[in-house]
This record gives sequence, structure tokens and C-alpha cells, in this order.
Amino acid sequence: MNSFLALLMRDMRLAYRQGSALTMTLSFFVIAVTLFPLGVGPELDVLARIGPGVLWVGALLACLLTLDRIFQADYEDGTLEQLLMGPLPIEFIVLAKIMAHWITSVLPLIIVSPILAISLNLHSDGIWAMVISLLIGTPVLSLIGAVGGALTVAMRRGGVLLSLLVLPLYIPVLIFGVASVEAAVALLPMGPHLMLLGGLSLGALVVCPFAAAAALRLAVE
Amino acid sequence: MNSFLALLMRDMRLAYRQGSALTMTLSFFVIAVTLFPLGVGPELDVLARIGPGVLWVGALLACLLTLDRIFQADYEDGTLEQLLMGPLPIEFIVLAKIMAHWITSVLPLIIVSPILAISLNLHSDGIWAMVISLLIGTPVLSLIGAVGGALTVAMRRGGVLLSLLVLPLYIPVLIFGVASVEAAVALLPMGPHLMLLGGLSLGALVVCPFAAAAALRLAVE
Amino acid sequence: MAIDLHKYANPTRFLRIANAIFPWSIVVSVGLLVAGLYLGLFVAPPDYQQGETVRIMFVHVPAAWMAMSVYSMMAVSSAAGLIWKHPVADLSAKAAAPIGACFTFLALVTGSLWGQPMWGAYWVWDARLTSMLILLFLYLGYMAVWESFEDQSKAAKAAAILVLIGAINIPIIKFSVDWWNTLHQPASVATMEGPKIHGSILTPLLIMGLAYTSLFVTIFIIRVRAEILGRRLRMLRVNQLQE
Amino acid sequence: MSLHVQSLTCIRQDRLIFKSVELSLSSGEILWVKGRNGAGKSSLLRILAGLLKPASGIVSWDGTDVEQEPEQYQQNLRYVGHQDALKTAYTARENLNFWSQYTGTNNVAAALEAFQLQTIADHPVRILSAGQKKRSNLARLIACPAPLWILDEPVSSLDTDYIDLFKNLLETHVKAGGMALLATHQDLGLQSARHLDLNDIWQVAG
Amino acid sequence: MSLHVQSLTCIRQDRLIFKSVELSLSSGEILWVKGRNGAGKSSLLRILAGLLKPASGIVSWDGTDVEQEPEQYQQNLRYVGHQDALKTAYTARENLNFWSQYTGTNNVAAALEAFQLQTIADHPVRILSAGQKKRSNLARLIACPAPLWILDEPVSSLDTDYIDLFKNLLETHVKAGGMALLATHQDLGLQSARHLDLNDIWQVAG
Ligand code: HEM
Ligand SMILES: Nc1ncnc2c1ncn2[C@@H]1O[C@H](COP(=O)(O)OP(=O)(O)OP(=O)(O)O)[C@@H](O)[C@H]1O
Ligand SMILES: Nc1ncnc2c1ncn2[C@@H]1O[C@H](COP(=O)(O)OP(=O)(O)OP(=O)(O)O)[C@@H](O)[C@H]1O
Ligand SMILES: [Mg+2]
Ligand SMILES: [Mg+2]
Repeated sequence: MNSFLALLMRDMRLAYRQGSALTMTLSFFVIAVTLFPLGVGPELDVLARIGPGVLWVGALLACLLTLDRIFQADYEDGTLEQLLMGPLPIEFIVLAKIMAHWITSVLPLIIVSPILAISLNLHSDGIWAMVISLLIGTPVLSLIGAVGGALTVAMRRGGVLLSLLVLPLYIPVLIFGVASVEAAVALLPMGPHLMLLGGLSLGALVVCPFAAAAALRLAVE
Repeated sequence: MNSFLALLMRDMRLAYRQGSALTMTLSFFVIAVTLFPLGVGPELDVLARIGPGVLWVGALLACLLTLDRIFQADYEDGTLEQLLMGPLPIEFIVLAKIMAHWITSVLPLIIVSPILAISLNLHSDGIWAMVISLLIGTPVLSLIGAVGGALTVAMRRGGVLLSLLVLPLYIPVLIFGVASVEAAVALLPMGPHLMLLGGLSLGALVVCPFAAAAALRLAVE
Repeated sequence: MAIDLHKYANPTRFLRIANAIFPWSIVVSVGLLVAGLYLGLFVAPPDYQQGETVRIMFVHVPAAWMAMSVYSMMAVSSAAGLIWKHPVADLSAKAAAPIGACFTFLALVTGSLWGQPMWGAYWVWDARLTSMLILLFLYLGYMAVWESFEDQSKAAKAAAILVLIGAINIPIIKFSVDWWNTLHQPASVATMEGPKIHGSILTPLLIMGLAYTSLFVTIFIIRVRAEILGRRLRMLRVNQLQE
Repeated sequence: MSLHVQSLTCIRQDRLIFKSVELSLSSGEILWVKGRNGAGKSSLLRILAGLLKPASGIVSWDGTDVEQEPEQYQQNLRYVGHQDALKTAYTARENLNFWSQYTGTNNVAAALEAFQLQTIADHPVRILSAGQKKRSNLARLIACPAPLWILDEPVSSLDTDYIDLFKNLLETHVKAGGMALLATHQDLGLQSARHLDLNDIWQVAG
Repeated sequence: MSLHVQSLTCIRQDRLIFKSVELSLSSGEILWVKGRNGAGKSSLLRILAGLLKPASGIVSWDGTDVEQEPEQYQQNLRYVGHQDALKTAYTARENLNFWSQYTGTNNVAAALEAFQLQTIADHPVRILSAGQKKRSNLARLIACPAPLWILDEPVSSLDTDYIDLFKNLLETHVKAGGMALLATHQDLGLQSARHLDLNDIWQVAG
């Protein structure tokens, strides 16, 4: 357990040092979301209509951009193989790194999402739904992303391949996530959608660490 | 001139080997653009309304995701410093790399954009406008991106900072790009917008290689 | 043997002038701020359309002016730093950035507070507002670059490159209201034809503008002095090693 | 404690690197793995560190096959490879602190002292010289003590004084009951070391 | 052709690394830069390769300050640093081909032969052993000939036979009118080499 915490803390502190401090992740998210109103035009009704989608897609992209951080650096400087030789089972190594990724790269987005939601003219019922659906759904993004990251870690600059592997798997999350916000805006029950999201999260939590661990073993050979 | 060609060809072949072959860049773009209909729902009129914006934003993000490829790998394995010691002025090194980036990562997107435009229900006048505006505008993305890439190359995993630096500067391109497509759809003259885009491209072509070269000199120290 | 530490050159003259100005600039900022706020909030007439909300203007407009002029000043001094390697130039750009970011933030916040009664929304994605938001990000990016390099002389160059490229945003902000049809109202003070608003509003506005400027000068001097002292300390350390 | 290797064969991408390697190592012993460039030293060491799967053969620790109980084995070994395994944004001390927390050991101060890193322990690793980096990496051996050291070119980019220092540490380690397997091209002049020449194995085997 | 260095001082991040270094090198000479880990060998070599700006001092090539005519100088030098400068997705041959096209030289086949790389020339560099990578990197010296070689630990991870081979190549190079500056910890036994000890400079200066 101590090893797990040590790894988690190290990853979080590294992310902070390497300048993806809160402010920066935030700025990325804000800028990414800003692109859409600029692209599609400022009409408030259109924005409100596409708001939930834009926020979810923004979260998804921010996640995607930071995915390679999960394993790439550790692989390249030889830290990964040292970690694998340590006392912590690989599945837990993966889990610690996924948690660190979610906390440093995704959680900050969720925290600012209400402000962005307001700027996109989202209905106030939608805002809470947004935050809750992000909280429940985004862990899947980090979990699946870790599998993709582990699979591509040995290929130098696997970035594009990574997004190719990962994005299709993100689509269900996106669909249910947006659906739950839209349900809330339409004053319909959002429970079922959230249940589905939660189910995805749990399923990914069970499957992904093992898949990523297997992929990592291949990578260090 | 031979050195320039050698570098350009090497970068293009490397991009190809490292698996960002045509098909892959394309798939990324296709998936990214597909996310939006999924996110905002399938109504055709909404889609047609946001189509140009979505395509432009997609191109912009694809560009962003591949930016670190311009200098990062060469920096990390020591190739960059060897290149700087070679006969080619740094400005031309930068230019060769920018061209390679544009050709391998952006041009394929432009080639498929008509198909995606159709799938987004874009008006047929808009499709040509789309292609032309992308052709004129996207070089700016690679050019500015190279400056950002050069500034952040010495910071390990400067990814997030890179997008923070670069995205704000992309915004004018996005605005004029989308405006020209929307003008075409509305059967208004798109000349002025294209002129502006062209002006941005020329301006960036003049300024960015020098800026990136200066930044690179700092990086190898 | 003394090393030619050009970049560490001792900016004595700057310090002398700054020290002379400093007490005055404190007095002037406080005085103007009090006068401007009094005139703006109590003396100036309410607008026939906007009512009392118009008073936000006296905070908002000068802040927006400052946001843009501080950035322009940073661009100029960064260029000077790159071209003439003037020792104080990089420092002053670095020192000015957070102040400029604060003014930008102030303009954004007051603007959106004003937007709620005026346009019915805190935020609209109009060209002026967006380009102003970009300005904030440029400031943040600039400061992040300074943070990201340990070597200060490298950081100075990298940040200078960034600030110069970002300068393209300033004319975009300025002319956004003319180039696109925006919700935001076009310029009425700093126009080619001269001010187009009534003196009872113009006077407090200009006073507030001056107040902000001298406030900027005050904070700026404090920050530059701190920077110079820090740099001197490092220079001392290097020279000590040499002995 | 002892390490036994029986008829180990290594195939990488359809190329036979070595076959029928036998070796054994017990407390107090040093085994110097020699061989020309490309002979397969690093491959052998990676197999023994559990990072590479052999095509065939058995590695056993204290009599039990390490494939069956990898954790038990891995707790007892420290591997230093070609790569630095240092986070360049961290200082040497922070790096060692992490590794000792991670492996549940606690010997960082002694490690810094052993490799004379005290003066540079608080610089970020990024700005260290090649030899300083190498020492920060080697310091892991002391910070996280374990009986079996597997060292791939441990002295490359160390200066002669530090090579001596390292040699002393190595000898102290095996005298205290540890054991070490090292691949170097430079002769460290370790009197007690046994030799394993991968070139010979090739001659015999193939 | 000759290289002259006058009162060179190097400061990195406010730390003085060395000062008042003087050296000169002309055709047919080898200069062995010695010094303990962290003495500043790599920093000196990087300054001479034009990759690092000195705090003060003059480097001149054939009498002209290299800051004034960097292109002229850089055409005449090859630098081999700690990093490999090899694209791991390419084979050694492809790497060398690129560098020779880039520098406008044409000697790849000879380079592969000189470093006995023929058999592995068509494997991707990714799967080469440490010594094989190093040789592929060094081969650039032959593939892209230039009079001044600046070599930072050129023999690390080479086996003894290849060290000899490299030594011969080095001697051939200087006999043919070339010159070389090298920093190594290992004594290559180069009779003709002059020495520059960075530790001494410190003692004298400080
Ligand atoms: C967050 C929202 C806002 C931002 C970012 C913003 C930004 C700016 C900027 C950059 C300027 C300086 C223009 C120049 O010097 O040419 C300005 C001036 C001004 N703004 Fe805003 N603004 C915002 C909201 C508003 C609102 C809601 C109003 C009221 C309707 C308003 C009224 C004005 C006025 C009257 C001026 C002075 C124009 C002149 O006389 O030159 N602004 N604003
Ligand atoms: N990942 C790999 N895939 C396939 N072959 C490999 C791989 N790594 C190394 N090889 C090959 O295996 C052989 C042995 O490599 P190894 O790294 O074990 O040699 P070594 O004895 O350590 O050499 P050196 O002294 O150069 O470090 C080499 O011929 C090399 O080309
Ligand atoms: N990028 C850098 N920034 C600041 N200081 C540095 C940097 N690189 C090296 N140094 C410091 O400069 C000193 C000299 O480093 P250098 O790499 O030149 O030593 P070296 O003689 O090559 O040592 P080695 O034998 O270990 O390779 C070291 O103390 C090191 O910490
Ligand atoms: Mg090896
Ligand atoms: Mg060195």
C-alpha cells in the first residue's frame, strides 16, 4: 500500500512540476471549449443546444492530449522497468498511474466545467447534471486511455495510433454522458443514463488495469 | 537545397514509418469529427449549421495533436543539435520540418474533408469553400505550431503548455476560415475572408521560421 | 578577471529614476483613484438607457485600456530586449505581465457583470470578448514560459518570442468592433475624430484611466526593483565563485 | 541465497542470441559477464532481472523457479540497466526517496553519502553531468538494499576515482553476504570475481 | 587549419563551471580533455561545437572568430555527444545515408565498413545493442568526413577490440591532416595525444 501511495504521489507531483499545474489544464480546457462558439457562431440558442456535447468533447480531448503522459515518459527513461521489478503488482502500478492521471488532468476540468457551462448558456439544471455525469463518466476515459497508452508505449510517437485506438471506445461514454445532461435539461430523469455511465466505469475499472498490465509486460521486453 | 530536401524527405518517411500514415491521420480526423454529431445529436439542420465550425475545429485539433512531433523526437535523441551544426540555416531546418508536418499531418485531412462535409450535410457550395479555405489557412497552423513546439521542446512533456501557447494564436485562423465557408454557403463573396487567411499565411511564413529558429537555439544549450 | 556579464549589467540609472518617481506615483494613484471613483460613482449622471449600471464603465473601460496597453508595452520592451539586449527590457516585460493579467481579468469580470443587465447574459461569444479572453491566455502563457525555464536569460528570450507573436491579438481586440458586427459597442473615446461622449462622463473616465496608469507604474516599480535585486544577488553569487 | 541458471537460451526477433548458458551465483560471489558488443550480455542480464522472457531454460532462486514465484525473487534483486531511471525534473534525493518509499526500504542518506552526492543531491537531475547522473542511478543500490545486484555497464561514464569507489562498494556488498552479476567491458580488477564469457559459450555451443 | 581558444569561461545556471581555459589544436594533433565527473568536459566540448554559448572568451578557427563565421567553422567539425542522434526506426545505413545527404558528403559504404557494421547495417537501430548503437553513431565521422572531430566519451560501451579499431581510425584521421578533441575517462593509450586537465585549470585558477 505504501508503494501504491508513493507512486501516486510521485506522479501527481511530477505532473505538477512539469507544468501541467491546475491553471494550465484549465486553460487548455477553456481554450478548447472556446473554439466551438468561435467555430459555430455565437447564437445563444445554438450554443445551448450543443453545450453539453461541446463540454463532453472538450473533456474527452483534454484527456486524450494528456494520455501519453501516463506511461510514455516512464518507459523512455527506464523507470517503467524498474517499477515492474518492484513490490507492487503491475495491475496496481497501472491503477496508481490512472488515478494520478485522472486527478491531475481530468478533475480540474470537472471543477471548472460549471463556469464554462454558464458561458455556453446551459440551463442551470443542466449544470449540475453536467458535473455529476463528468464525475461518474470520466474515470472510464482514463481507464481506457491507460490501455491504449500501454499498448502504444513501445512505439515511439504512438500518439496518433493511440487516439485511433482509444477514441472509438470513448464514444459510449460520450453518448451516455451527453444524454444524461440533455435529460436533465429537458427535466426528464437522468438516473438511467447515470446508471449506465456508472456501469461503464465499474466495468472499465475491473477490466482495464489487467489489460493495461498485460500490455505493459510486452512493452518492456 | 539538397540538405533541405534530405531533411524534408526524412521527416516524411519517418512520419510514415512511425505509423502516422495517411490512413491513420485520416481515421483520427474522421473519428474526431464523428464525435460531434454524437455529442450534439443528429438533427440535420443543426449539423449543417455547425458543420464548417466542426470541420475547422477538427483540423485544428488534429494539427495540435501532432505538433510535438515536429521537434520533440529530434530533440530527445540528439538529432536536433546535429542538424543545427549542419550546413542548413536553422530557419530552413524549421521550414523543412514545418512542410513535412503540413504534408503528413494536415494535407490528408484536407483531402478527406469533402466527404466529411457531405456527411455533415454541408451545402455543396460550402464544400469547395471548405477545401479552399483549409488549403489557404492551415499552413498557419503548422507555422505557429512550430514556434510553440520550439519554445516547449526543452521542457519534457510540454504538451499542455504547448496547447496553451498555440491555441490562442490559432483562433484568428479559425474565425476567418469558418467565416469564409459560411459566406460561401450564404452565397456571399468569400474573397475578403480568403484574402485575410492568405495574409495570415504569408505573415506567418515570414515571421514564424525566424521565431522558431530563435527558440530552437535556446533549446539545445 | 571580471567576466563580461552583459545580461547582468547593473541598471543603476533605471533604479535612480524609479526611486525618484516612486513616492509620487503612490500619492498620485491614490489621489486619482479617489477622485475618479467619486466622480464616476456619485457625480456623473446615470445613463438615460442604462441607468445606474453605467457606472461599471468607470472601472471597466480603463481596465480594458490598461490590459491592451500593458501588453503593447511588454511587446515593445521584449523587442528591445531581443534587439538591443537592454538589461532592463526583459525585466520590465516580466514584471508587467501579472499586472496586465490582473487588468485583463478585471475588464473581463466587470464586462460580464455589465453584460448581464445589458445583453441578458454574462457572456456572449462576440469577437471583442473572445479576443479579450485570448489576451488573458496570452498573459498566462507568457508567465508560464517564465516559470518553465530555470535559466532566466533563456526564459527571457523564449517569453519575448511569444509575446511578440501574440501581439497580433492587440489590433484584433482594438478593431474587432469595427471588423465584425458585435454586441459590444464601438470605440467612442479613442477614435480618429476625437471623443464622442459627453464631458460629464468623459472626465471621470479619463481620470480613472490616469489612476490606473499610475497604479500600474507603482506596482511595476516595486516588481522591477525586486527583480533587479534578485538578479544582483545571483550576480554576486557568480562573482563570488570567481574569486 | 543463491541463483542458478540452467541451459538458458535467448531468441530475439527470430535471431538466436545465445544458448545453453549455465551459471550459478551464491552469497559472497561476483560474476563478471564478458563478451563482445552484441554478444548478448544485456539480454542475459535482462532475462535474469525478469524483464525478458527466455526462449527456454530455468532460472531459480534458492532452489525455486523464479517463474513460479517472481515476487519473492524480485524483492531480492536490484537491476541497473543502460537507462537512467531518473526523473530529470526531480533532484537526486527526491528520486532516491521515491525509490526507497516504493520498495519499502530506507537508506537514502547513506546512499547519497556512499556515492558522494551530497553537494549535488538537491540539483534537478536534468542539469547533472553524465557521471553525476550515473552515480545518482547507482545510488539506488544502496538506498534500496537487496542481496542480488544485476549491473549492466555500471561504470560507464564514471571517472577513475569513482570507479574505485564503486569497486569498494561492490566488494563491501559481497563481503556482507550479497552477490553481484555485472557486465562491463572495462576490467575492474576484481580479484575475487568469476568470469562468464559469452563469446566462449558461442564457441562451445555453436 | 587550426583551432584556438582564449580565456574561455563557462557559466551554467549561475554556476561557474570553468574559467580561463586556453587551448589550441592544429592539423595532426589530438587533445585529450581529462577531468573528474562534473569537471566540465562536456560543457567545454559543447561550447567548441557551437552548441553552448560561453560566458566569455574567444574561439577562433583559422584565425577568425567562429562567432563571426559560424557556418564556415561548422562545416569543418563533427561532434559526437552523449546522445545517439540515431533514428531508431531507421536502420544504421538509412541513418548514415541521411546524414551524408544532409551534409553533402558521400562515404556511407566506407563508414559501415570502417566500423564493421555491414552485417547489422540493415536492422532497425531500435534492436541494436548498446555498443552497436554507439558504432552506428561514430560511423557518422567517416560517412561525413570533416577535419575537426569533437568527441565526448566516444568509446563508452565499446568492447576492447572496437576501442582499438576506433583508436586506429582516430590515428589515421589525424595522420591524414585531421585533428581531434576527445573527452574520455578511459586512457586510450594514444601516445601522440596532448592532455588538457580541467581539474588542473581549476586548481590554477581558483
Ligand atoms: C466580458 C465582457 C467585456 C469585455 C471583455 C470588454 C472589453 C472591452 C475592451 C477591450 C474595451 C476597450 C476598447 C478600446 O479601447 O477600443 C472596452 C471598452 C468599452 N466597453 Fe467593454 N467589454 C465587455 C463588456 C462590456 C459591456 C457589457 C458593456 C456595456 C454595454 C461594455 C461597454 C464598453 C464601453 C462603453 C467601452 C468604451 C468604448 C470606448 O469608448 O472606446 N463592455 N471593453
Ligand atoms: N529488442 C531487440 N530485439 C531484437 N534483437 C535485439 C534486441 N535488443 C538487442 N538485440 C540483438 O541481440 C544481440 C545482443 O544484444 P545485447 O544488447 O544483449 O548485447 P550486449 O552483449 O549487451 O552488447 P553491448 O556490449 O553492445 O551492450 C544484438 O545482436 C542485438 O542486435
Ligand atoms: N544544463 C545544465 N545546466 C546547468 N548546469 C549544468 C548543465 N549541464 C551540466 N551542468 C553542470 O555543469 C558541470 C559540468 O558538467 P559537464 O557535463 O560539463 O561535466 P563533465 O566533465 O562532462 O562530467 P562527466 O564526466 O560526468 O560527463 C556539472 O557540475 C553539472 O552539474
Ligand atoms: Mg549491453
Ligand atoms: Mg560529460
